[in-house]
Amino acid sequence: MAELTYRAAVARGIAQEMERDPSVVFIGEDVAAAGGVFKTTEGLLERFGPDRVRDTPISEQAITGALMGAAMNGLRPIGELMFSDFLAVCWDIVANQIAKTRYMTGGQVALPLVIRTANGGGTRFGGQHSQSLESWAMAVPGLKVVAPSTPRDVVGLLAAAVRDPDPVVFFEHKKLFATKQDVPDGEIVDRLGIATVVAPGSDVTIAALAAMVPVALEAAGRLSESGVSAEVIDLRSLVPLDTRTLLESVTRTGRLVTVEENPRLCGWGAEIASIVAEEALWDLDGPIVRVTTPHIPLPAAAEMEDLAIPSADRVVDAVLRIT
Amino acid sequence: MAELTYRAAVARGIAQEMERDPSVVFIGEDVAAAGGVFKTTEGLLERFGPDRVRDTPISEQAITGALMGAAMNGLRPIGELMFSDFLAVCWDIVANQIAKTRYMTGGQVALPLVIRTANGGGTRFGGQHSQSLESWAMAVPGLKVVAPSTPRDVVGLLAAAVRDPDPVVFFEHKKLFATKQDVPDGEIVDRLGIATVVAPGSDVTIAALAAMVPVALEAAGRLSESGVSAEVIDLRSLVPLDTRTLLESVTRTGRLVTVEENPRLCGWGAEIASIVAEEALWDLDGPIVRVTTPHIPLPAAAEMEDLAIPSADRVVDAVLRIT
Amino acid sequence: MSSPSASRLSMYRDMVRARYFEQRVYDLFMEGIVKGTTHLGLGQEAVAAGFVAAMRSDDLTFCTYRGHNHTLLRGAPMAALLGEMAGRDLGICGGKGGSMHLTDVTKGAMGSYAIVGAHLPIAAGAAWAALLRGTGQVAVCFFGDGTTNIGAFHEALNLAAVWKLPVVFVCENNLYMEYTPISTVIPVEHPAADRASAYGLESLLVDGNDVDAVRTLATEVIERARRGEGPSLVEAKTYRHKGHSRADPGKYRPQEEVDAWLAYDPVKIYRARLTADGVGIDTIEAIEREAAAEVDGATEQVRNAPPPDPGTLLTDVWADGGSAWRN
Amino acid sequence: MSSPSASRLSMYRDMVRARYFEQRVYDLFMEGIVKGTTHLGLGQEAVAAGFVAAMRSDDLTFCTYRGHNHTLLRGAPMAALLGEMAGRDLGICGGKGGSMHLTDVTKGAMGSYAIVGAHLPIAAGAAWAALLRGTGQVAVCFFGDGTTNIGAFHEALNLAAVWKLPVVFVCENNLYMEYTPISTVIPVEHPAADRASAYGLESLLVDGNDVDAVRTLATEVIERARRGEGPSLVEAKTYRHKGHSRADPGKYRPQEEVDAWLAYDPVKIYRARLTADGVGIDTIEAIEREAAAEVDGATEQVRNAPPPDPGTLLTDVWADGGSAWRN
Ligand SMILES: Cc1ncc(C[n+]2csc(CCOP(=O)(O)OP(=O)(O)O)c2C)c(N)n1
Ligand SMILES: Cc1ncc(C[n+]2csc(CCOP(=O)(O)OP(=O)(O)O)c2C)c(N)n1
Ligand SMILES: [Mg+2]
Ligand SMILES: [Mg+2]
Repeated sequence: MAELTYRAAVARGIAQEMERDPSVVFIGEDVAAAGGVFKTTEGLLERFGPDRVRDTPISEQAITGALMGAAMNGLRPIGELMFSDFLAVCWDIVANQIAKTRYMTGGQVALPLVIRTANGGGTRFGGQHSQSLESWAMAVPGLKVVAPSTPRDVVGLLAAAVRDPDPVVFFEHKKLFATKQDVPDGEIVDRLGIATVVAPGSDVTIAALAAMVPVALEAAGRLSESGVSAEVIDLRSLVPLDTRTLLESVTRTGRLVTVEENPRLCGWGAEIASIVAEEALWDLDGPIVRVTTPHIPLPAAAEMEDLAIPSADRVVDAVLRIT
Repeated sequence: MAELTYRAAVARGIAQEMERDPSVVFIGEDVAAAGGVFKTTEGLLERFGPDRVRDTPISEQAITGALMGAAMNGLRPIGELMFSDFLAVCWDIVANQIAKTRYMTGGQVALPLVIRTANGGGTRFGGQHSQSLESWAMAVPGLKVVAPSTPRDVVGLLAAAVRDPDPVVFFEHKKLFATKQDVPDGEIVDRLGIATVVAPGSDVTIAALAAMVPVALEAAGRLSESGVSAEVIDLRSLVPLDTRTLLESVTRTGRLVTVEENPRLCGWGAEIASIVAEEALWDLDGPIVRVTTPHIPLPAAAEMEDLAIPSADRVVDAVLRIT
Repeated sequence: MSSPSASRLSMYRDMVRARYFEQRVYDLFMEGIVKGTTHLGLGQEAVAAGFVAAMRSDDLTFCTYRGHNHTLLRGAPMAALLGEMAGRDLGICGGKGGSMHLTDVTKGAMGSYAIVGAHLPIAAGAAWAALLRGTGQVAVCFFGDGTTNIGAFHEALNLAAVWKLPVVFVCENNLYMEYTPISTVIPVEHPAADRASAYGLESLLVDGNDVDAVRTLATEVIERARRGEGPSLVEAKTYRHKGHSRADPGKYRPQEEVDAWLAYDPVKIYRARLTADGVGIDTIEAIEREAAAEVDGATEQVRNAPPPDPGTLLTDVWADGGSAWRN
Repeated sequence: MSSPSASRLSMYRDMVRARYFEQRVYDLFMEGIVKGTTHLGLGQEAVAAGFVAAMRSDDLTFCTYRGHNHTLLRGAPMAALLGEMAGRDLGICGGKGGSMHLTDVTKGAMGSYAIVGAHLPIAAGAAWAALLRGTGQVAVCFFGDGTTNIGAFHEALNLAAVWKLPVVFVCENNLYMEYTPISTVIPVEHPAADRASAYGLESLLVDGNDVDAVRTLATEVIERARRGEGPSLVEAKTYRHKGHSRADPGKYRPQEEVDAWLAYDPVKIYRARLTADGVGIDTIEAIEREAAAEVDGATEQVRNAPPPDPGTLLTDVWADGGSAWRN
């Protein structure tokens, strides 16, 4: 057991899998010699050599295309997109090629690959380097979508993603890189599609993801002071989605609040709300409330960005409105 | 008044606006000399000349980038993406540049441009030429999203899109190109953000878009034979979204079924369901049901594609389940 | 190269099989049996035939929606290809792909891609895996002249060149995008060959209607790639006999141009050359008869085949065989 | 070109203003006043200064996140630029853009773009509008060496060339992407110049640290574009004195390389050249004092400026001033 940052957990997770399986390779911009712009992949080049850990040109279509081709021909590649916003420059390869190929070939082609990417706001980088894009990936059939909130989960879910026989988009949250946690030694491997109840409660279910999990937990803490018992669920992966844990919780608490960092329209919170409104409507004791970033690009100025991204205050308000 | 196909309505709409405003120009692949692969833009080159109607290379990033730059410098350009699936190859320009620039520049830059694109399935083209991607655009703050269901609306909404001072993604449905309607002569201009009640009813609200509107209407017809009075709403635009018409209807009928052609997760139906579950929960007399394509890439074989895309049968079943 | 050989006859057989097959595809499209769309390579057969002849069976091909020929000649069963286009249960992708997505992984036909340019980086990736795994495979990636203007082309060529990947990029320059002449949308004469130097590569042009010439160059660049000397970019000049897709009559092309190219038909000229080189007409006609019979047989199989089982709608999104996104 | 002139002094003034400004930006970043990130063009000032000197005031510039210099030298107010980086209310974009998105449309500074390559097609589009509207404007688009490997570069160059657009693409080759030497990810020596021929363009290389040379070439290519003779692609070789961004110490660069380039500082060499050409030290020092005072003044303004009004969070998504997506 040793304290590990979320940042260092990335390299540990990759190393764990590269050590185990020689077909795991890793590429991206500035990831090898420089150890990544977020220093998440330091030491990997030294440990695994330039054949398996490699710097690429600034060519995200080539990077993701290479992942796909390599996965078709016997490797289990991991690629890094420096910022999740850059999914947009290779969205065809990700959404039209990687996601659809198994189905379109009638199951002939397997694509065991992982696209890791730094996601989310709070770093004052402005609208093109701060987006929370998990819901883009969730909307595309054929992609699995993972977004850990703790260092331990980074290792366990990354291992699960690498071992998964299907393509996984793995969102690492920039705001969490510096967070720390005691993480067990030795191999850690999770299963995808298992949400965690990170705080039990009985009055309301709060569903959150990645950097919104600590926000939800803070809100739950404050709510308990006001006598409201909030259950906080860390979804951990959006595809597969653990609707069982979610529905069990909501039918018990009768209330649901989702906390999404992404802009309002068509986020994962809407999907969850629609599932509950179809499958558990009669169990609801109050409206379903979605706390999201407003439907705006993310501003750069500190005060504005903080105002835009859901805060514990806004979560508390939302819960109090329906309890 | 003359009968007009949805296909011909496109050229009429473009011509109406080019005639009126010399700053309106039009570019795309095979759109000029050949009149478009769907023959939606025939005659425009002859009428407006090669400066204003122009064929491009196969370079969707250059096409959409050119629209943006031209809009920044005094034109009101219209561009065609041959299939909406190709939004993916220029998604950065559309979602990261065009959508965010007004906000990120503090309102300095106006982008009055229209991206027209052939959307949707039912043509046995397979998974990379059949997607319904309105919800991709809806999820991006800064884009307006329009999807007409009739020839008349093609003209009126296209005119509104061209005159709109903000960027609009205009989805033309391939399955509707051959449909016909009597359309008034002379100028037609609509406003964006106004849904239409295309069939009044009192027991359930069915919200639909584009090619799903005739499907919903067919379902409503059949339901009326079983004594169920369904109100069908053609949303016409997703951004701006006419929540007033929608909420008024749902509070009156007490039931909502959405009919989406896109795959299940994070579609516009989820957004609408979440709005209703937050703002009109106590008016509901039944669960909200979303009828969608399953969360799969679209298959090519005729029987499979027909099975995948929502049918009137499936809409009828959904309504009967909650009435 | 001028004396008849088994492999030259085999290339003739390949071209004839491709020719007859696609003529039938066209007829069946007009009849409504083949559905959706088709993009025929009629007139371009020599490129696929020449390259396939130069490949090892474990080499990999990547092609476009206009990839019937390439997939067939790599060895995919004709009935399964036709069945895919017709959306039948015996389709090579179970009816899920359609005419633009023919794939037969068992034959190294690693897919037909319908978004222009996308498969170039994918082919580079497969070559990268071959290099790392030391398999000695070469990836061959076919695409059109119009494809040289899209971003993915540029990124793939650069990556392949800088990583010295065993991949051969083959531009089939048939002078047109869909309906637009390539010369109107590109500022160089040779869309691929004039761009090779941007990636530190040699400019390589070949007569794409001369199957011997194609095979010679193909052998050279494939073996170069196999030896670890990196990628090549080949431009093969050719012409499609039909329109871009479906029932497109191709009216945007000058009649003299069409006539000239129809006269310079790769199948016809190779037949004449083989005959001149001493191959007996019987041998040639036997090949043709066999090909015709194969096409007839495949057609019958497809006509009698059922549509896909409705249950397969929800299979094969994931490796577990299903499509569940929730528990 | 060797005799001192008003415009040469003006270029020196521009370089000094840019230099002092960015040094202050760095200090304020370390102090936590400038937030998020910064990408300094320290050492690259001669490219912006030389090009701006050759432009008409209604010409348009497009630049990257490393675009402080270009935006400043087009005429954007220093305090508004610094205020934007600090996220203050007086920021040129009201705090919404941040350091990577400096824009001043009133000065023809049409934006700083943070996604590599995106602004090349956008610049082409602005040039297309200039051509159609007959305004005589030229668009000048600045970007880095690493950008020559991304798809948008290729598409923009091709479109601009085939449409003969009045746009000049300027590659500032500073030898590195972020931390990776460009030479390790590209198979040609000159990332831009060696690719010009792929678009039918002339190969143009210039010493990007020699502002006179830059201006001479800039004048030539801009006027060529203005005459309707189409686009150019210029490669200006230069070097950044600091790391890629923020507090990056740039340790991935060999010390001798850094030292050599620091010695070949564009500001220093131009100062020496002007002096040698007879410009009095008083004149030069006056320029430097003025620039320092301007920077100090802007700093004071920004230190005293409030954050943006919270109400502006929801403004300017749409032309109506607001952000409503529903009625
Ligand atoms: C990104 C993208 N843009 C446009 C299309 C539509 N499209 C399909 S084929 C084609 C022409 C391709 O021309 P070329 O590369 O010369 O290949 P050819 O069809 O001649 O074999 C176009 C524009 C597409 N499939 N993908
Ligand atoms: C599409 C995309 N990929 C990656 C990045 C991250 N990134 C920002 S700057 C940069 C290096 C750019 O290098 P170059 O073009 O040489 O410009 P320089 O920074 O040297 O001025 C990278 C990789 C990005 N912003 N956009
Ligand atoms: Mg072609
Ligand atoms: Mg650089």
